Amino acid sequence: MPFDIYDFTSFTKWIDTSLENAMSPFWTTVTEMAIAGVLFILFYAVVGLFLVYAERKVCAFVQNRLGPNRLGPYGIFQTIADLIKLLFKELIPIKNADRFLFNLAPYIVIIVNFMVLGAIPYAKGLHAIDFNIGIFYIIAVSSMSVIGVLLAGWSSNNKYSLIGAMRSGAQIVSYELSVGLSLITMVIFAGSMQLSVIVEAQRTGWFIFKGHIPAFIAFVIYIIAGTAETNRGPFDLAEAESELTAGYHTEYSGIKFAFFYLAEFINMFIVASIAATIFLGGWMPFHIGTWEGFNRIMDFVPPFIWYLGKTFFVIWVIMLFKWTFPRLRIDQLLTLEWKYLLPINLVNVLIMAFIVLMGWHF
Amino acid sequence: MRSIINYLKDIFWGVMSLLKGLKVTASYFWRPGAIVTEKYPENRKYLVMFERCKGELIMPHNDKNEHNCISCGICQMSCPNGSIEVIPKTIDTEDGKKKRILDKHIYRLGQCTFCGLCVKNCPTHALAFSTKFEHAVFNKALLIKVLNKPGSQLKKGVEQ
Amino acid sequence: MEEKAKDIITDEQQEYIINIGPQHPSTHGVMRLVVSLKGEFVLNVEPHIGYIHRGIEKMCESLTYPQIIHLTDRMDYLSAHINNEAVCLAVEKALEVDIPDRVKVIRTLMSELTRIQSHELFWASYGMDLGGQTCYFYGLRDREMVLDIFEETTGGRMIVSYNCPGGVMYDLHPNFRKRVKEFIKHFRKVLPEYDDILTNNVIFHGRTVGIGPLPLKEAIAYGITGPSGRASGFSCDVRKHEPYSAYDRVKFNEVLFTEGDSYHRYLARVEEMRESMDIIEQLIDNIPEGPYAVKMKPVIKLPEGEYYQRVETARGELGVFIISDGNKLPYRVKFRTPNFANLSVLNHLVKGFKIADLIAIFGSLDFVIPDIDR
Amino acid sequence: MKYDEFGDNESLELLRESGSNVLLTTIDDVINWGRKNSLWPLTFATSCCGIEMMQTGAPKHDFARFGMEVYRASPRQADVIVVAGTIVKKMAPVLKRLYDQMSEPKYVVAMGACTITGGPFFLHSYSVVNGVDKIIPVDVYIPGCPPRPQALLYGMLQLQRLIETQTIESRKKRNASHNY
Repeated sequence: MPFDIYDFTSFTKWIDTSLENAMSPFWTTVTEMAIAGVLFILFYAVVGLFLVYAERKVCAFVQNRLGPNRLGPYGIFQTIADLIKLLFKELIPIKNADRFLFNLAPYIVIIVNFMVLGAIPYAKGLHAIDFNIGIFYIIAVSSMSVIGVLLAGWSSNNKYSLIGAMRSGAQIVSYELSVGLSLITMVIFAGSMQLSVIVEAQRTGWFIFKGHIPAFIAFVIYIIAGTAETNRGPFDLAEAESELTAGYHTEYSGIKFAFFYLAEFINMFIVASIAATIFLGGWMPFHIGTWEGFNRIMDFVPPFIWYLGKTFFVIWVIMLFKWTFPRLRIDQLLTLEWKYLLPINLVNVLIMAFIVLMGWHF
Repeated sequence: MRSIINYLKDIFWGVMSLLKGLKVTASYFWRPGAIVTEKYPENRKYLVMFERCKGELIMPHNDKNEHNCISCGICQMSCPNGSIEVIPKTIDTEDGKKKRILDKHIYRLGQCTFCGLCVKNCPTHALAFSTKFEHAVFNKALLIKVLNKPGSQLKKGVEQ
Repeated sequence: MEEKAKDIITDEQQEYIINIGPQHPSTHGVMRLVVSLKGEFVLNVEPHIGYIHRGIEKMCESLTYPQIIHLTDRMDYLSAHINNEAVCLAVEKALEVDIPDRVKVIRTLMSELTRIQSHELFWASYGMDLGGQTCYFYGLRDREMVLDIFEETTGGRMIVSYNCPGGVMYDLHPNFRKRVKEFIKHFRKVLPEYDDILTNNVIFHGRTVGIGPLPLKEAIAYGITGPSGRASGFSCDVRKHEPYSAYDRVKFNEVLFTEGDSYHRYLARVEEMRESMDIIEQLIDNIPEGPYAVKMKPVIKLPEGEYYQRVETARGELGVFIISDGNKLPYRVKFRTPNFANLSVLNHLVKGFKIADLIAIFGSLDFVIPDIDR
Repeated sequence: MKYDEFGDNESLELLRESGSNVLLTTIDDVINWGRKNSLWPLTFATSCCGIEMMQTGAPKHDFARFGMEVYRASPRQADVIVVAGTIVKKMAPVLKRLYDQMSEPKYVVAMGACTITGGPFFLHSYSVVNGVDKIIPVDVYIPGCPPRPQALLYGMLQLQRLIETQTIESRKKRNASHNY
């Protein structure tokens, strides 16, 4: 296969062996961790800033506006200006706030993001950790971000924040089910929880095409539940601006607020990249049956580009959700989960299991 | 059974209504022609304002730097919130008579509500509105203007 | 620690009291709502007004009649022209001036344009209150076209100050007809989009249908006028029942619903935009020729007596009550503003609903806070 | 827009002279670049001017081009408070508190006649504060009743120029000199 020229396995292997030759195994691990850490911090910052910019541009185009366009070409340095400003903004200590938890909350949100980012396959061999229970790990870790939100709301000594945090808690606890079940549908289909294996299994066709209707339903449910889990509109009850001013981060200012702000976007990126990995073939190029020429051309696009393209497509859809739909009410949010998504999801899992059992898939 | 059908119907129509909304927003996203934004600071060279637009009060002067004001004070009286102050002075004309002329026509831009009563009531059409709107200042005192200063705007369009 | 707990929990019933406002994105101005909550449920709402009380009624007593008009602009700034018209009509009624047909038609056209831009802003901000931010931009995008029409003719964008006792300040701009037709053509095209985005949206239905229902009897008892009252079936359109200006020569329907919930209050306004466009289309091609104002005396003095004139603003019935003692200044001016009356029903409507519904109900009543406080 | 095309350059020069530190200029330049290009306004509007402020955010004029479209409802996260509309005596303490709740650096723009002098309510009203600069320090005054959206944009450009002139030192000095 020609697209194996973009295989990163040998490259990472080479780094590993050359480091091992140079120093002891312990220091090798430390150095590798340091390299990965720095790379992820850079990746995090770039993606976060880009997504903030992208959202502002997307919403501008949806709303017949131009959006930021004065800093750099098409205003691409806008978010950098925002970051500089937020870095040098005053951090206000809140009276009667639980100082420790108040300061801790933004970091929890950020740390959780990093833990998930490490487990996502960006290209063949470009993978920080390749767990054999990758999906399980991602579900487990990503649901921890609610702790940050809850702490922020609780420790702020602000009534709006508290209501926002409680809402967020109820929301994430229930939508975690849908995310889990829709991913389980695909795990049944793929027969593995290891992300690299799942991606490899999509070499002959993406799961959303291979998996008949159940895969498509699972995809739709995953997108809805994923949007809810990231606290984005129309599920942004935790920070519902027209009701709770800014929800759980009402009292945060400066860089701590920026952490929440960035984390929201990275969460969206994570949700989208899991959707891309599991449903849309990850870094696998798009192939149509036996069209050799077409497939060959598709193969020359680097896998990282494929991965990012799919991810940004999903992100675009999620952004459109936010800019189109009105916000749900808290009870409607829970009704949607427990009355609609969950039953459909359970039936969907059964159907998928049946399909796999009968061997009806391609 | 009926309840299940209703349940599915609900979902179907719900999803359809959402897709309709998405169609509108997504179609605008792919149509840059629909963008209506005026680029203000860049376009100010060729920005044409409506001729009746009320930007600030001016006292048009003709090319000899004369204005029409006879300092009757009607504008000051008709102003509902005292943003105009007419300070007259008396001078001796050549034929020995005393004449009341305008010394200072003070206009407080920071207070004006652009109701147009002064322009409407002026018996000699000495006042008009200009379309200039760029007045933002750092110093509040600059918003108090003297309208009859020499070299102010040439007389044009006052006859209307 | 106990001290702290006392701050948060006010009494034994464990009511959770939050202040919505004075600065809050969904109060549309400076209004303070003291909301007692139990969980997410609203037990009681206490509106605190006066954060923008400017004493307009008192100020009117020291201003002449033409000067009062510029203050009424700033009362309900979204129906500025209609407010002006109310004062002018009252003064003209008192002086028994015969108003030329042209003025009547111009005033009607402007009033209906005002109504459209006000309802557009309602649509925009209601969408935003419920979290659909794009509505806000689409609504304001189309509103800008109306503002352009205003500015070309009157010189003001929103605060037009176009009326004066006896007529209007300037004649219509020659471009007026063309622009209005352009706008109506555009607006008829985008109204279905409004429906796609918000009116027919399933989430929007969930948020508004059956929320804050107001039965007809209570609507009358509280004196809820305007689209909010008509959504409950209260036929209160002054344009229909007591036609002023040129409303007696146009055909239009009074938009009436019976449900009276937030959704129908919203729908009444959207439908009214269509009706207003019908009215404009009937009048725009036959604006009578003639003078645009009657010559009035330089100092207007009303004969001694009491005068009342009511008009239909975008939010309901506005009454202007003038007591004159024959002087050039009025003795007393009282405005019966629609928003103040409509506010009284808020507590009654929101009891038992959730805090998110409070926003939906508050938005659907379409308040302009300076009109409440005056 | 070029420097000469702006009005009120004299006051700006005065402000520029009031605080300059040669050593810190590069850092200040970077910080000011960030600050001036990302002014997040507080959603605060009391009356008519608020509607024009909303209209400035609307597609036709688009605040977002300057990176100002991020309206924050929470004062902690806002950089500039555009006082749009009349401030009456009952509202004055609230406005003061909102200003205090904002985190440094914070800027104030007085938009409209009501906020500059009391505007239409200057002469006869008993309840209107005649100028918000009696309550909070104002950086830029935008006259108009209400100012058109372009005028607000122009005012914000003026504010950007003001931010350019400030240094960390001069902001400190400025804050110390205000006793409200």
